[in-house]
Amino acid sequence: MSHAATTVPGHDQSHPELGFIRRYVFSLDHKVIGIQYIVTGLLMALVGAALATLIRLQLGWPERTWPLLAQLLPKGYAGGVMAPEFYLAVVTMHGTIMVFFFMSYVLVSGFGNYLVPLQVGARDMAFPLANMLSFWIGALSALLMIASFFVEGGAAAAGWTAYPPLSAVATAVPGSGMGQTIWLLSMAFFIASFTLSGLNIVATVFSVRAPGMSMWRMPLTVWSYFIASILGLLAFPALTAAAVMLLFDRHAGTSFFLPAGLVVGGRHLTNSGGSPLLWQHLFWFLGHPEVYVLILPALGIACDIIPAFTRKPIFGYRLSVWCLVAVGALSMVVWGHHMFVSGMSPFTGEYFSIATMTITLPMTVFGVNMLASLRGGAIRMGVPMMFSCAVLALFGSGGLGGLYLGNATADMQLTDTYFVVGHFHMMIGGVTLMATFGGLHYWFPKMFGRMMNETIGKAHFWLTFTPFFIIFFMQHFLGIQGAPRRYYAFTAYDFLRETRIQNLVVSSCAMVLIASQSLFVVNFVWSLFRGAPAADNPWEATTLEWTTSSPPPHDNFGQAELTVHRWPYEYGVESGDRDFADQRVPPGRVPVTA
Amino acid sequence: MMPVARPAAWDGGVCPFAAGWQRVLMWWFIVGDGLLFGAFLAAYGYARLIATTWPDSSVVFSLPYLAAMTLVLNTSSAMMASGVAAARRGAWPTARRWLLATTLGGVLFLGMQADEWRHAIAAGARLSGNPWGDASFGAYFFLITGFHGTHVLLGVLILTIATARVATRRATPLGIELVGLYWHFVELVWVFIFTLFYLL
Amino acid sequence: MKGVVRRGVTMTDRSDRFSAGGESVRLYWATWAALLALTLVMLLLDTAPVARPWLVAVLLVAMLAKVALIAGNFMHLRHAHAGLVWTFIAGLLITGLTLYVLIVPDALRIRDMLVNR
Amino acid sequence: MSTQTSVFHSSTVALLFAGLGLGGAWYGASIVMPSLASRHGAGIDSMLSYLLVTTGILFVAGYCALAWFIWTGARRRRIDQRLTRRRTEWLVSGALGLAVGLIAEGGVLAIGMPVWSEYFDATPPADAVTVEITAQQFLWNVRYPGADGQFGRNSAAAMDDVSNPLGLDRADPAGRDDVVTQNVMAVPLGRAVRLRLRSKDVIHSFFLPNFRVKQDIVPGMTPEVVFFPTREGSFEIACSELCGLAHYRMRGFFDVLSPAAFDRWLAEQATPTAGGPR
Repeated sequence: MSHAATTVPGHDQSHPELGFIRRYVFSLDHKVIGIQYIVTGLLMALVGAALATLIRLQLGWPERTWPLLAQLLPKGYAGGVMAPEFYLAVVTMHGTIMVFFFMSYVLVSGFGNYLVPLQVGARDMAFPLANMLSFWIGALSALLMIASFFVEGGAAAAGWTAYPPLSAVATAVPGSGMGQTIWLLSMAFFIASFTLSGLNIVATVFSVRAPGMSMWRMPLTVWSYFIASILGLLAFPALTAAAVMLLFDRHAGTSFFLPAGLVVGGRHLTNSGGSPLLWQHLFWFLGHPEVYVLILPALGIACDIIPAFTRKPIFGYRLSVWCLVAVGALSMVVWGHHMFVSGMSPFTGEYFSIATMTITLPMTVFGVNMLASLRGGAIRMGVPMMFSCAVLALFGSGGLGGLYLGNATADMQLTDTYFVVGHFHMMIGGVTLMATFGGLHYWFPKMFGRMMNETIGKAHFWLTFTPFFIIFFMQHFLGIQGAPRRYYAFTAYDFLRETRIQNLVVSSCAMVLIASQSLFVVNFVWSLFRGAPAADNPWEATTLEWTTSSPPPHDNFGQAELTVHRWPYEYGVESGDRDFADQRVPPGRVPVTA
Repeated sequence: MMPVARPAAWDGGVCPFAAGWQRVLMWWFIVGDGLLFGAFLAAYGYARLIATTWPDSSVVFSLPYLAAMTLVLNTSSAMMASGVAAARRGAWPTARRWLLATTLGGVLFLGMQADEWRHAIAAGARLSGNPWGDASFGAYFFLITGFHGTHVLLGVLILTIATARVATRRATPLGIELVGLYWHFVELVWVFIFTLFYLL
Repeated sequence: MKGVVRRGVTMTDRSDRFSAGGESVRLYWATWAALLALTLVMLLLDTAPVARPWLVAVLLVAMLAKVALIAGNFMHLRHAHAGLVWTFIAGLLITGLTLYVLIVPDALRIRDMLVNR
Repeated sequence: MSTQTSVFHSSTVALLFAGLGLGGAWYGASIVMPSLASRHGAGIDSMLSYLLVTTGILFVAGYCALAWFIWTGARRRRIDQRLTRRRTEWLVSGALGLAVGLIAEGGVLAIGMPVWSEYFDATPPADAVTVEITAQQFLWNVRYPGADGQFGRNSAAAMDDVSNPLGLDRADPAGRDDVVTQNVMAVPLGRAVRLRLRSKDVIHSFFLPNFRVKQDIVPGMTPEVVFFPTREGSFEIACSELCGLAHYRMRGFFDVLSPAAFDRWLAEQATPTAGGPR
């Protein structure tokens, strides 16, 4: 039987003469969909970064007026001064866009789509049509989210956590009108899109692996996507349920999240019987696993990059996989640590504190394995490796910060302060951002057949990682000084007067960080057209995607038979003039070590 | 459309849950969708614990009527199982009859649920309040049964399509089995709603 | 295919293993009867003068029995690989129960606050 | 081969990580918390000190190890084959994982939980000063029960932002001597403070940085907080849960006075318009 007939259903690669639209717009090819996700996510990141600029301008220079911004954004900057409601909308949308529409799109859906089929040796995802739907529903949800800036009252302003009653009562804050409704609808689309893509990844890992690709021969990247997808599938339904209930509260007169006796802005509400605490539980039941959905793929990507640049097998592969599994399981039962001072039962507070600390064990083991993978290696400090080291560094410092917040006693002082902001930016901001840049530099040759520029890449690393670290490391200590988050200005309080200089430093570093991203944009676009042509395996790596051409053909591996013979980290072996053996090298030529 | 048989060479050689990926996927969907109901029911339990008084739903709603609704759904589910067995045997005419009966059962259930809603609304129940006590009672009643009813409606549509495909000989045993899994899942959810909302 | 079969888990689909003959149809209708009986028992108990804790316990056990009957017989989970059974039990039942159990203390605390206001 | 990079370049990256690790620790050690003014706060501070010291050591050690591995790795042509055996893997990472796990879990159990229990399970002493705080967008309504020690009845239905923000029932004799202020509260030194917290509209969070007191006020809930001030002074109240436009300046004042000064202050508040806002 010819291989032309062995394709995934609904995906006919025997017709390469597909038109432009079928090929690049409504494509069923997982590689195109992955790149579409990545590009969409990067564009959303620009929006998120622009919003971050506005936030930092306000916090760094609270007394300045901005005539230019007043012309650009007449509503938000009437008279050149940022309006508090605009600030809240900006903070809310910055969080939402960065978490769901940048990190989730680029790192989980984007790289996940691109890498999982290639790395398990499949021709495509298990459900190409669902995959395409997933992207277009996702794109719709991103557009909808952006559109909410332009409705009456502006975008949602209740924070990315959308705590009711602020998000449930239209009069509580300007963005709680149409903006909040669109936010909820957009999230519903996002969840639909993510569920389709998650089911697809699970199915692909289950069903279309190449012969010989046993579970214990999958790269850590695939493992991390697999576990992250399962987590997403288990956790998202709670947010879907909560979003439906919040929509009912807002538009159908129910009181799922509204207790009796509310008087908002002098108006007496007739609701009774609900509790805002219920929303917090349902939200964080998703929210906490969601951060692992983002961070596990970042760690997986770093774990695949590091061996290629140390020329040494990853340290503790099986142990790391078990750590991912353990972290995934534990992440489902610790969500209450976001709510220690919410008035929750002190008894469950103790439980959540102890359970959260338990995550330390697998996460430390995983981190130590990553660190030990560097030890004794022959390191080539290419750009992907630089960013992977940054992943490791931020993962370490962010993880140590987690010890403060998971601990109920310390959290009493630190929750809702800048310590939290610093912590989660290190983790789901930094670890993921560094992995995104590392991954883009690493797989760019595979995606587009050209290398990215090393020199610009190195400059970009220095101007990204250094300010990033300074900003969010300092924010931890702003939190220790008691600075609450989501403040429009720190000018109203005496005890925050000392933070003035720190905010100035943070804002200045933020400007450097954001400005330096233009280096990346230039590098990306320039390399796309002018970059040096890439070899099939420029990094001398072992996983399956490097055994095909750059960029891979429509069916990924051409007509060739594909059989996997070994684990994905066969480095440091004698193989002719090479020091590695890719997963397709038969055991006769190079002994199989794992 | 169920895919045609593919050479095992591209199937990874191993099949983790020994169930074929379509079945595994269906189960994952069931788990995810089931958790949606799980969240609604957990929220309902939460609201009920907060409330100092809660109406006794077995007094508000007629228990014999509820028993009849359960019987209809239950019978429909058993007929679906029989239809799947017939499809597996290749006895397509039998399968078609069972599927048709299943669909009718679903329609009957929907009609009964609509009637129950009509009665509740006539008695003054609204999303924002109800004559029997705590406002959450009515809200959760409409939310949970409405969501379940939507699933039944979706199931009826899927069953109709499946029946038509059986009639035109385009169905596969696996396809019918997946439809069956969904339909049994709808009954499974009803078991939870029946116990946790109507009886407890 | 050599060298890729691990722990006896191969491409054979276990759910094909059970017979699809008349016997299984009899099983389905026996299941139907059992479900019906359980439903009636639950309804009768609900109207009978049973102490509330006992009522709750018995109803929950009966509910789980019905779930087991449907998932096991109608949905063929009885014949499935342990992994699939655990997908169902851990993924749906335990996850759902975890959500509920961990929010219960808060609900009780809120009620205490309302009562002692 | 595009992956060949210079030793110099790798060394600068190593130095960057070492520099950030050491510089971070130096910066962190220079930061002080708001000065402490409560009894249970000492426990929270010791929890934080414990964490700052242990994680500080781990942080510096981790960054230096990272820098060292990069520094030496960049100078190596062939990898060190001894470091790829499975036995060592489980031992090294397992032991370090356990150690950090013990630091974390041990800290919670040994230092954290006693403070947590002291704070949440505290039965208020009989002589505690009871104060009711009702948060609304964007101010703190403060109510003292007055001489009879009883709060008068109030209801949400009677709340009116202009004339009666707390919805007080003027007919209730227990409420005649209630003292109501806005954004300003005082307590006497030497007695425990028992705060009853309520919210009229959205979630607020009552935050006293110096007292290590932070409690969200979720509408529909009436959490209580008991703590013991340890020194006189004037302190600030902040809202630490996003509550709307003026969240950032929902500022209040919390004064710890000598018992005599407190009695004088309370009497002053009571005289002008008893039962009404200042």
